[in-house]
Order: sequence, then C-alpha cells, then structure tokens
Amino acid sequence: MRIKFDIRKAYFAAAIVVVALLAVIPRTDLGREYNAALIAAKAGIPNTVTAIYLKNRLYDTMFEVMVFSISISGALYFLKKENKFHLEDTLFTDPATIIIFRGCAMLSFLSACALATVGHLSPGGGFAAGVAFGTSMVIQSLISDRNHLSNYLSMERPERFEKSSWMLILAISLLTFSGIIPSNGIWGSLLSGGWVPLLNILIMIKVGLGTWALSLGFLDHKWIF
Amino acid sequence: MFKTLLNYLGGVPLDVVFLARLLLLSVILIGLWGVLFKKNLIMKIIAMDIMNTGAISLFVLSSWYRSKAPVIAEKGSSIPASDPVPQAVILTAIVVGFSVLALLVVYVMDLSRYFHTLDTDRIQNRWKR
Amino acid sequence: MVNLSVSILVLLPFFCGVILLAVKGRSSRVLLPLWVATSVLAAIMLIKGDSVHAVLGGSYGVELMFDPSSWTFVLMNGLVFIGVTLSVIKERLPLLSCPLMAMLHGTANAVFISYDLFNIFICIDLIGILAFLFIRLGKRPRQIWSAVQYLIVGNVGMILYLVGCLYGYKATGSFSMETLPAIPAIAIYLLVIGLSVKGGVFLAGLWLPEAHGEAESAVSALLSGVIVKCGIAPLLRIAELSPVAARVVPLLALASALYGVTYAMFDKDVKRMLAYHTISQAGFILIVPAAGHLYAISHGLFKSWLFLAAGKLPSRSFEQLKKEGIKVQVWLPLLIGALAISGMPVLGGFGAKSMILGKLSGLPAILMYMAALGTAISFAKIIFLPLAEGGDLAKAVSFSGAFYFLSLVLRDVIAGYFGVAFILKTLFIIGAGWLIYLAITSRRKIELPKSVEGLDHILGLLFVVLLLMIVVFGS
Amino acid sequence: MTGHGLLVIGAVLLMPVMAFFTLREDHILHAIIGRGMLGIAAAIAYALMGAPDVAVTEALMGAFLVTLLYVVVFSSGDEFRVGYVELPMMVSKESEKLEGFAVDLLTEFGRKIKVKPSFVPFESRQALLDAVREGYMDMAIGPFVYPFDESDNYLTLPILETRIFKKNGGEWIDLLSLLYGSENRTFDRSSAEMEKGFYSVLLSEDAHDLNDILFSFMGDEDNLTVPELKKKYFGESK
Repeated sequence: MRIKFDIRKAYFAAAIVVVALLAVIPRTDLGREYNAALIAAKAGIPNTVTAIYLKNRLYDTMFEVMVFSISISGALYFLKKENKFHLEDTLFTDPATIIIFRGCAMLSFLSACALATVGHLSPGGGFAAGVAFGTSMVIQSLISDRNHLSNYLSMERPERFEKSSWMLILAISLLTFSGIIPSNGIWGSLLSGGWVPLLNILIMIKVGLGTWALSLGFLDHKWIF
Repeated sequence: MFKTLLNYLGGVPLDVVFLARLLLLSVILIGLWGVLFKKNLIMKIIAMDIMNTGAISLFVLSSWYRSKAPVIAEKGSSIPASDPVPQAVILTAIVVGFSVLALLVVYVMDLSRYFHTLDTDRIQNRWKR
Repeated sequence: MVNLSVSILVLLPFFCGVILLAVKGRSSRVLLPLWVATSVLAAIMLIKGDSVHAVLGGSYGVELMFDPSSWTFVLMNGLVFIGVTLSVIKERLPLLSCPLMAMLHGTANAVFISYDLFNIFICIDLIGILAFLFIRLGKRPRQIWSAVQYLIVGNVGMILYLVGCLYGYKATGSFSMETLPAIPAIAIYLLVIGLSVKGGVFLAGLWLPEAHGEAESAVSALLSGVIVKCGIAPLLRIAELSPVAARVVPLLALASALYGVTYAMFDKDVKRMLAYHTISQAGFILIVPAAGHLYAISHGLFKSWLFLAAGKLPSRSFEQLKKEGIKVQVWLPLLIGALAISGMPVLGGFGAKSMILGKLSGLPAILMYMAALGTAISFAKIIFLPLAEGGDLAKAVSFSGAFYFLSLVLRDVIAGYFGVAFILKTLFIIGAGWLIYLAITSRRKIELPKSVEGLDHILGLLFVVLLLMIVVFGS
Repeated sequence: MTGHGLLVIGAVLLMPVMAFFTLREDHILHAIIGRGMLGIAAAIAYALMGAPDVAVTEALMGAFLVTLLYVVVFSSGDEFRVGYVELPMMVSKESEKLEGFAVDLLTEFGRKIKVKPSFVPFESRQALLDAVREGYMDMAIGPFVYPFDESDNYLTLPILETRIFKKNGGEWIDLLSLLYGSENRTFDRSSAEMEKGFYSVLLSEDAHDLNDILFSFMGDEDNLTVPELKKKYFGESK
C-alpha cells in the first residue's frame, strides 16, 4: 500500500489548522469565583480535590477502578496463558544491592501509607498511593528468592484480597449513592469525611495489588531485564 | 520590560496562560505527528501516550488560579484557589490513559511474535482482505 | 427510584462480573437472569414513560437522565444480551468472557443513562477496553491486529473528546449536558468526532469492517448490537440538545448511510458486508435525532441476529457460497434477518424505517430512500444464495432465533406505524432492490478502493472531517 | 509576568521539547527515556500550577509506571529467537561466544532490520523442530538439510550447498558433522551413496515479516554477506 507521502502531510496540516483554532478561542473563565470552600465544607475534609473525586463524583471513580482492574486482569490473562521460559530464582544476589533495594521498598511503602491515609487532609491520592504500594511489593519480589516469596505470599491470597477490596469499593459507592454516609467527624482529623479515608485505603490496596500482580506476571514471563 | 516585549509581539493577549496553552497544544500536535508518521507500532503508542499527556495538561492549565492548591486550611475560609473540579476529573483520565496503554503494550508484544519489526505497513499489506 | 435503577442497571452487573472473575466462572447460563431483570425493568419504565433527571452526589456531581430514549437503549441492551447468551449457552466460553460480558452490560447501561460529558468519556473508554479484550479472545493473529487498531483509533478519538469536554467546561463551568447550548461550536465538533469514532459513523468508523469482520460471530454480534450504540446514544443526546450539533449530525448521518451502503453492495465477504452495514445503519439512526432510539432497538436486534447467523455459514466469501450453497437451517435465520434489515413490514425493520423516513422531506428523504434501496440490493446477495440439499427445517428453530424473531415482531406490533402508502413504498423499494441485484450487480465485479482503511488514513481522516465541519458550519 | 509565571512557562516549555526529543528517535530505548522525562516535566508543571494531587499521580503513574512498563515489555520485544543445535563450522559455541556461518549470517541480517537475534541452545533436533512448529522459536539453525528436513509446518530456506551421505537404511549424515562431528567417526563413507543437499534455516510459520525480509535478504544479488562468509569459513573448498 504505497501511501503517498503528501497525504499524511495533508492530514497533519488539517490537524494544525484545527489546533490553531483551538488556541485562539477567547477564554471566558476569567475571574470565575471558585467555590472550593463550599465543596470542602460539605464533604467535611480540607482537600477539595479528594472531596470531589471520592464523594461528589464517586460514580466516575468507581468506573475508574473498574477500568484499572479489568485492564490488569486482561493483561494477566495474556501473561499467564503464555508459556514460561526457564526463570532464574533471584535477579540480584550481591548483598549491597539487596540492602539498598530493601531500603527503597520500605521508603516507597511508607510513602504509600502516607499518601493513602492522609490523602483527604493534604494532597495525595488513592491511585498514587496504590502505585507506590505496588512498587514496594515489586522491589521486594525482585530481590527476595522467588520461591521463598511465592510460598510466603502465594498469588491466591493477594488475588482474593484484591477481589474483596474491589467488591468493598463497589459496595461503598452504592451506599454513598443511596445517601448512607457516616458523619463527617471533626474537621481535619484522621477519620473525618464519611467514607473517604476508607475508600482511599481500599483503592490503595486494590491498585497496589493490581500493579504487583502485573509485575509478577512480567517476572514469571521472564520479561523483566 | 519583559511584559512590553511580549505585548509588542502582537495584539494577541500574550500572557502566561495563553503561552502555556500554545505550548501544551503543541505537545498534542507533536504526539499526533508521531502517531501519523512513525512506522513502528510501539512508537505510535508512545506518541499516542504523549497526546494523552498533552490533553491532561490542558485540564490542569484550565484549573490554574494563582497556583494555590485547592486545600482549605480552616473550615469556613474561602481564599480563591485553583479550581478543584478539573483536577479531580483529570486524575481519573490519567489512570484510564495508563490502563489503555498497559493493555495495548502487552498485546503489541503478542503481535511482535508474528511481526518482529512491528512495521504497520507490512502488517496491513499482509492482511489485505 | 433513581437509586434502585442505578444499582440494578450498573452495580449489579459489576458485582456479578467481579464474582465471576474471582470464581473463574465459564457458563453464561448464570448471567441470563441478570439480562432478563434489566429488560423487565426497562420495559416497565418505558410503559410508565416519565423522565427523571437525577444528580448523584451533590454539587459538581454526575448527572443521570432516565427518559424514554435511555430506557429504549437499556431495553435493547438487555434483549441483545439475552439473544447472544442463548446462542452461546451450550458452548464452553474462554476464561475471561463471562465476567467481561457482565461488565460490558453494566457499562453500556451506564452510558445510556448518563447525562454528564465526562462520565460518558470514562464509560466509553471502559467499553473500549472490554471490546478490545472481547476481540482479542479469538486466538488468530489477525484478531490481535484488528483489536490493537480498534483501541488505537478509539483512544485518539477519545483524546479529541476529552479536549472537547475541557473547552465545554471552561465555557460553562460544568460537565452536564444541560449546558450544551452554551458550549462553543468547536468544542461540539470535537465531542461529535470523538463519539462518531466510537459509534462507527462515516469516515470515523473505518475501523469497523476490520474489527467486526474479524471477531468471532458472537463477539461481533455484541460489538454491532451494543458497543457501537454506546457511541451513538450520547451522539443522539448531543444532537437533540445543542443547536450546532443539530445541523452537523444529520449531515454526518447522511454521509455515513450512503458511504456504508455503497461499500456494502460490492463487498465479497459476508462479515465485512454486515460491518459496512453497521456504518450505514448508524446513519439511519442519527438522521432524525428525536426518533433515533426507536430505530436503534430494531437495529440492535436484527444486526446481532444476522452476525450470529453469519457465524454458522460454511465460508465467508460470496463466490464460494454461491458455488456450494447453504443448508436450509442456516439460510432461514439469515433470510428473516435480511428481510428485517431491508424493512419488510411485519418484521422489526419496517416500524423503525417508516418512523425515520416519514419525518424526512426533500433531498435528505431521497438520499435515505436510495440508501434503503442499497440495503435491499446488498442483502439480496444473502437472500438469493442457492440452497444445498440435506438441510432439515427443524434445526433452523433455535432458542435465540425464536427469541429474536419474537422480539422483532413484538417491536413492530407495539411501536409500528402502519400507513398503507408506506407499506407499498417499502415493498416497492425491496422489490426494486432485488430486481437491480438480479439484473446488474450480481454480474458485475466492481472493486472499490480499500486503501482508505489503513491505520494512518483513519487517524488522519478524523482531522480532515473535523476541519470540514469547521469550514462548512463555521467555528 | 511574575517570576512564578516565568517558572511555570519554563516547566511547560520543557514538555514539548521532551516530546519532540522522544519522537525524533528511531531507537525505542531513547524514546522511552524521553517519555519518562516528559512525565517528570509534566509533574513539575502541574505542581507549579497548584495541582499537587495531579502532580503526584502523574509523577508516579505517568512518569514511573509507564516507563517501567515500556522498559519491561520492550526489553524482550526487539529480538527474534533462534534455536540452534551445535554443528561445528555452522553453529559452534567456543568459550561463551557463538560463532559459525549461520550465526554470522543471522547477526548481519538482524543488524540490517534493527532486530537482534537471541540464540537459544537445544539438545536434540526433535525438541528444536517442535519449538519451531509451536512458534516458540522463530528460526532454527544447525544440522538441518534442505531435501530431508522439508515439512509443511515450517519453511526451509537453503543457505549453503553441501553433500549428503545416505545409507541404505534411510539414515543419513551431512558432510560437516561427518568431517568435524565427533560421535559418528564409525560411519563408513564407502557404503553410502552421495547426494546433493543444502544446509538451511528453518523458519516458523508465525514470523510473517521475518520470513519475507529474510527471503529477500538472501535473494538479492548485490548482497555480499553470503559469499564473504563462505570465503571466511570454508575458503572455497566445498
């Protein structure tokens, strides 16, 4: 199929014109008064972004958790089905790397807990916490002996854990839609703002285990390094 | 001094937000250029990912107001801050963009078992129906 | 009421999906009561006929709209899923397909009831991922490629939709569809082009022949029946609400109908012909936005039935079918489906077509009649396939076949429009179509250029159509 | 244009520069690094624009996880798997380094199409034949000869003519393993009659584009690698 080079240039020229029109649209949102305070007050938590993202627009976040989990299970469906080449047991053996890696794993685990538990007070999201949690698990699985890890944390237990946290998120979002929300609690305290702290932690667990399962899938498939 | 130089460049309202919007739209354009002109399938996917990042950054630009994070210190105080709605919404779009990407890259690797050079023209010529 | 319907339509399928994923369930029999529950709820709500506009979760929350149009789409969603499940109920499905079907059902319902631009973006992305995995469940390498191409084109379309959402929000301060009239024209064009990628409308739907043609028959039945509608339903809403879109979408629909029919008439492959028809039928649905949902329900039914029936054909190319001929039990469902889509009075297609064509006048009416003629011509290819002996009629009656036939006839009886003049007009069109087929098209071998369906071309044409909209309708 | 505005413009300017750098490259690894830098530039820009949540998520998800995904998946992507059974002069493993006529040929071919071969050892011919049939191995080199190893579930591409010695029992041995092979010293050449044959590369059915390119690579006349390698290994004695 000989694509004449000029056709794709024509496509790109059309795109440039469209984007140029987009750029010169007069901005009408100058000076609009942002009622961030109203949203935060209603949700009872200082961080307005988390208030919207986990309380007002929880319907979107529920779909987002579905999207993330289904794409992870779709990728794993392919990775598990593929054949497994010979797999080395551990990837890094010399002690210096192991110590450094263990430090990084602990560091990212701590940051994950911070992002998740205090996510509704100061900036930090459930998903970012999940990724950090997943990274710490990946680093841990890279350095420790593979079968030591697999019998210690065989894939069945995290899988069940992941599915149950997924179901809990769906249940809580149903409760939030039907208005059953615990009291907002004291402003700025750890457990304030209805379901938001619990949801943050559940999303952290769900996304963390999902990332870890994906990376283990890669590890089994000998794609890592 | 700098302000006069910028305004001199043309009648267009040359302030920071307009300049930033131009740059971020050019990120989308560069991404589209990659998707159209790159032959390798993985390069097309990386370019599509760049387009996605460009669209996400436009959202954050539209929420920018005196670059104050929308976190309210005391209960009642309503100091004007950045608009939280596009930020909350775009968090979802980042995760969705990543998930679509993760699936695409894993299954393009499956395709690379049949087409090692991942050259889109070669793939399409092979499967002309 | 809102809470109950959201939980049944969206959350219940998600729960079933997660449970099936955990339990690794493979039999689709379990999901049948779920589809029945959705269709019964939709039928009741349709009879009640009131429309409820709800906001979930306070200010800036997600807005939902339960009006007759969304309930019709939800009913179609339930019926198509019942039909497809009945036809695959005996087979042992691949591991991931039952949970995916449940989640696809829930997400499709979510798109049909949603009244919020950004919520539609996320649901359509989720449907894109589910459709990608469905196409990929087939093992053949070509299906990997068509799935990857589908997701890339869908994702670029969705990026345009996202930018459209942004400009809509900046102009009006909220993502709800009520503010559509105040959105600048260019944002509406971006929304329309993003949705027409997912809905398979005109040039933006060029990925459809590759994706639907290659997928397994049950998967392409779901693709054509439900997943394409998830792109079209929001497009109908936008066309009704925004004056700018009210001028753009019918023109796009006209072009889509004619484009799909011309390619379908001269296609040599059964499944690709049906896929081209999905593009042209998308045009039929969108031409009159107010009555679009009535056409969509009959299209969802007979198109998924045709794909299921086409799955049982011995081979895909028409020449081979002409030589070998097909058994009666394969031919009968195809015949009924073909008659339904060309608009035979009793079957589902007639009520829908008459509703649409009755409301048109002048040039659009003539063009749509030509498109209807083209449909009749291209489906004459299926109707006049020779019959091989040895087929017995008893095997033709299958559970899903009977279900589809019953629902199609019911659809025509309930929402039919039986003007005598119109019955004659439709019969004349079908007859003329068959005559033209027998006289001209069956002999001449016209090969239309297919180079437009390359990946770069599809992506490029998105922007060309966008530019055309801006030039023709003004920014 | 406050100082802070300049800072934001600086961060935002970084993004198109990184994007252009990423897409200017043809080598995928450089593109991935560019993508990582774009993610970090985006995170900085979001933080400066007063969106800390989005900055954290973009930094972790967009910069780190996406780059990890690309590197992990890509590291196995740009290679085709070649199974080999040792055969002196054709494929032989001297002190951890593979060399031989077929090895050099495929490495040269890999360099041309920018996809490098990864050689996987196999003990028995039959295991390698099954691997090629299943598609786990894209190519197979070693003691495979054109007329005898012909089969319909993989393609054979003759690369080097040789002579085959067939015994009446249907058991045959090719020239190279006879001359250099250790275990079949006992094969007496007198009783076997000689036939013409070709050493060949077996290609799996799945590797569509590899087959087309390799056939055209071997086919075109002005390609000097084959005569060069012949001179280097066999010095025109054959």
